[in-house]
Amino acid sequence: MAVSWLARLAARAPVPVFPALGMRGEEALYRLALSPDIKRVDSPRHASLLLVAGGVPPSMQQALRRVHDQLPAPFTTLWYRSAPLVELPQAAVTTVDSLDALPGALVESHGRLLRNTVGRSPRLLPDAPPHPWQGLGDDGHGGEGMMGGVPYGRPMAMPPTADLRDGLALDILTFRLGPFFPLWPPGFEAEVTLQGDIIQQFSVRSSPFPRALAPVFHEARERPVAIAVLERARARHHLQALFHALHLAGLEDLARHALRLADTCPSGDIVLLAKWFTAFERRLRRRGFFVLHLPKCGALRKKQAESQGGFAARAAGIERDVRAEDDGYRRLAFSMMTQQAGDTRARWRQRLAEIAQSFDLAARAQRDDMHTAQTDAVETPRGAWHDTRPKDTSHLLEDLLPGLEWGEALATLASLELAALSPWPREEPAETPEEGAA
Amino acid sequence: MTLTTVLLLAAALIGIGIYGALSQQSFVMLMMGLELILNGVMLAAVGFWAMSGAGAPEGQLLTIVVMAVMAIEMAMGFALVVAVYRGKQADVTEAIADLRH
Amino acid sequence: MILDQLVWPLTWVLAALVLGPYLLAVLDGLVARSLGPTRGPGIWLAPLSRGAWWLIQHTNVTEAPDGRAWRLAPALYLALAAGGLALVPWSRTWVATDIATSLVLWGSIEALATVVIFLQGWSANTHLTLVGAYRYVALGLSYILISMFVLIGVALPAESLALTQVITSQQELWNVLRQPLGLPLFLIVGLAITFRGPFNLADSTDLAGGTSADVSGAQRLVWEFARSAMLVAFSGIATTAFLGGWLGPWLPGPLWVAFKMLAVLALLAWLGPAFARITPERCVSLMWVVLLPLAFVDLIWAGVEALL
Amino acid sequence: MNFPLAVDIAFILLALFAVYTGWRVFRTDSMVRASFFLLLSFIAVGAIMLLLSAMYLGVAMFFMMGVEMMVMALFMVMFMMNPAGLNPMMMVHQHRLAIGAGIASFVIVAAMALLARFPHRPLPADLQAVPSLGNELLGESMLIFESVGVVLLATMIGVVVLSSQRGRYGNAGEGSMPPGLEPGGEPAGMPAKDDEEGGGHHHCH
Repeated sequence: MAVSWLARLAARAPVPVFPALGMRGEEALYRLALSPDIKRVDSPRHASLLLVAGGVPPSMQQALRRVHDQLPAPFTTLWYRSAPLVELPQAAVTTVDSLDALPGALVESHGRLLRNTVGRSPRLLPDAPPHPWQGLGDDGHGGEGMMGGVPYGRPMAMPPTADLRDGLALDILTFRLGPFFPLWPPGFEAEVTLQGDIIQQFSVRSSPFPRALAPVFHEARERPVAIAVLERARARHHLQALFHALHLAGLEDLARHALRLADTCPSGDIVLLAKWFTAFERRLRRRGFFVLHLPKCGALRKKQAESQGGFAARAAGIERDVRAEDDGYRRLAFSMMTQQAGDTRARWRQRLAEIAQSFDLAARAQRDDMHTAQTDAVETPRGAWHDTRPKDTSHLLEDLLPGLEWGEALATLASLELAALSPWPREEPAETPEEGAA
Repeated sequence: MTLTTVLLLAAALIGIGIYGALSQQSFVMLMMGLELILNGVMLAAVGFWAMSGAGAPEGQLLTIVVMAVMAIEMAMGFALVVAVYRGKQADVTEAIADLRH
Repeated sequence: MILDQLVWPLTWVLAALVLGPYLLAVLDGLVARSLGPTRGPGIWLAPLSRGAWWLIQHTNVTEAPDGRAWRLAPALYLALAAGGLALVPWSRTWVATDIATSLVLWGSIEALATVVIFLQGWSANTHLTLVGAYRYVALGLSYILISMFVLIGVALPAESLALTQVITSQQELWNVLRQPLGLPLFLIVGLAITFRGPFNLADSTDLAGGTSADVSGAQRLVWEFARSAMLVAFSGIATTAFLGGWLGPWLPGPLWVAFKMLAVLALLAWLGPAFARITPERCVSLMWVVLLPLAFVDLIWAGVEALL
Repeated sequence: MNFPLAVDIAFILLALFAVYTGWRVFRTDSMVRASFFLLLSFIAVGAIMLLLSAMYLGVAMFFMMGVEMMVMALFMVMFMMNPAGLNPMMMVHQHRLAIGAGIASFVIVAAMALLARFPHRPLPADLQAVPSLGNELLGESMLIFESVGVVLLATMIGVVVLSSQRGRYGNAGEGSMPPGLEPGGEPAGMPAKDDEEGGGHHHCH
């Protein structure tokens, strides 16, 4: 009796969900973040629902199994546009294909999970150390000599490189994170070597999933499109990226605010939007997003910035923007903005300025119903798309991150867009297209 | 709790400390042995102060001085370890058997 | 005698230990509501339902943790918080732990908290928790120094290390006015030691929960509870050292203490989510370059004031 | 001097705890665990000091040792392999000698404790331990207190000099190499290939 009373009480709390994002699963994440019934958590240990959003390639299914097994019992799984793991029992699997039904389905699964015992997900992997070592070797430590053992398959930690900061070497710590680590781009996996919280080595094991853009960017390659729609989509993209950075900075309410602004981008009144955004930017500054949180490091060198393109290049002082060559934009008196420093803080200054600029351009373009003139190149939020789409540049990190503290490294990672551009546009929810141009 | 029992406890701590200081190979563990010896010394000092010294303030003073000595010992010890480690990449006592150059 | 020295003080300490974290959670809920829409079972029930969920969830295990230390760390942190609350004098006679050096004992609780937080992160034997633990140790020493200097400042006019004497020395003027730098510095240290808001570096989002990233179920409940209880103890000591403790007209002393503690908690709950998390490096600079010199100024101020 | 029974029981338990944890310091694989065992031993001794009504000293022991052992544990992690005790290992030398010396010193000190006669002069009933310590520190023994202060300051300066970046081989940040383990050998503990990026790019301060 007592248990059911406890369970009923627990069922009233927001549902703690750990999202494991597959290909094209971001939309689900944004929907979750805005739903007050759901609490998105960053560690699988803190969740009682595993949401797998988007397709998971077969090579990552083992990693997904490991994430699955990290959730503390009782827990269950929910699959959004994704094929469930075959070994999971039917009762522990809920599949959802509609974004609107997602929050409701999560709440319902959670309630069912707490009310009765059916639907609990079982462990998939055996609970045993990957490398047996006990009882082997000279002293039962799995090796020879005083310190030759490799318990759990890990050799004794020894500093392999010179310390990057003050010559005092802490024992190193090497581990792999990803591809479902929620603070990294989906699909990104890397092997990190830390000393204390300084990154010593960073090697990319798998690139992030290609990022899908709004359909209007793809249309712009085929025919002239309304500049207002294009700029609204650009602002939306940057605001959604800002959501991740603000979540990382611990400013949850502002992160949700950014997402709400992003959701009003496609169809909201553009003048109001611009006004809201100015107020929002002021709050960002006042609450220390720049001064307290954003590090002044992670600067791209000239060559790196050029290869990265887009806002990251402009933040490093490289004046390159396809929009400046477009007649439609010229008639709107488009002027390119740049920053000099090229570091994490400059990148966010640049992006926020570009959002404001997008709103301004969209407002004027909407008034005069302006269209783009050229179709052989389009400036996407990820960078210029000429003959080829922007490619994956996550290998930059191997050079950029060593020497940074962990927090600085994650802030730097969140300020960059490294994933390749997906050849297929994002599927838009029904309300988006065309309205804004009217 | 009598002076004798307090001193016996101090003796035990000092004995363990001496064992540790002599037997351990790594600098830091060696310092732990020294700290344990000083621990016993401080306890003995307070014991004397409380039961045989009629509350003479010098007894407490001695303990304060020993605490300061411990802090100094640890700071100097770590500084030496850092210096030696920088110079020779060694952190066990045998490795600096000839500490001349 | 027994009623005054044992029963009542202990009752208040236990009540503060249980109610304090709960009220802090409620205050947090109010602050969150003022910042954006939240839904759920209502402000008063939300902390309870969260707690119930933690109780239902199983405690997990990590690969080869230092089991005993891992299970003990949250309980030890809670014990330290309870020890801190026991030092708070509720009235002239209602003091659970009335020793001549209670101010120094509070200092040692702060120092031992560093050890316990390190243990929590280290003993899980996983990477992100360990990074959180390192971070806290690197920063914790500077927190302790600042709080020590500020507390020596309030001991000077009282000419005693006992918290009861500190309160009686505020008969004419509360320390918050006499030493205006003291309370702000102490509250910053309070936020830092319980890693909340801008100083949440040990359990931060960039570490997916830091020292508690791999803790679930009842163990997590105890950890979060202990963190809140530590902040409650902080507000109790802040009330005693700077806001005149039981002093105040009309109402009985214990109620005054409770009100002042609630006010401090409300201020801290509001300050917490107001700012972005500071980077560890800037935090070190802030502590050593700005706040520690300010703590010196506070101490010199208190010394000069005591001499005059 | 008569203590209440509860004090005697507390003393016995604390004494056993102090000895047990002190012994465990040298019996555990993990250096971090070792320093925390030492901390526990100190805390037990501090509590015994409180029982002996040395109010300031007992409490000072808690915070001094809390910080000291934390620093020690961190140094363990910095310099020792095997910080978390994952790999079992035994790092002792001259073991027999050490055991002998330990037992011998225990026997000698214990014999002194048992055989010597100390005057029985307990604390006066009206003694205020903390003010008396304060008056002594800042009165009669001011010189000692100040000397300790000066020595601590000198230590701080010495420590910074000893452990600072700029050593005999130049500034550590500018690529100075430690000497080889044997004369003319490869620099110790350094990677074979050097980092062509140089230092500037790694730092963002």
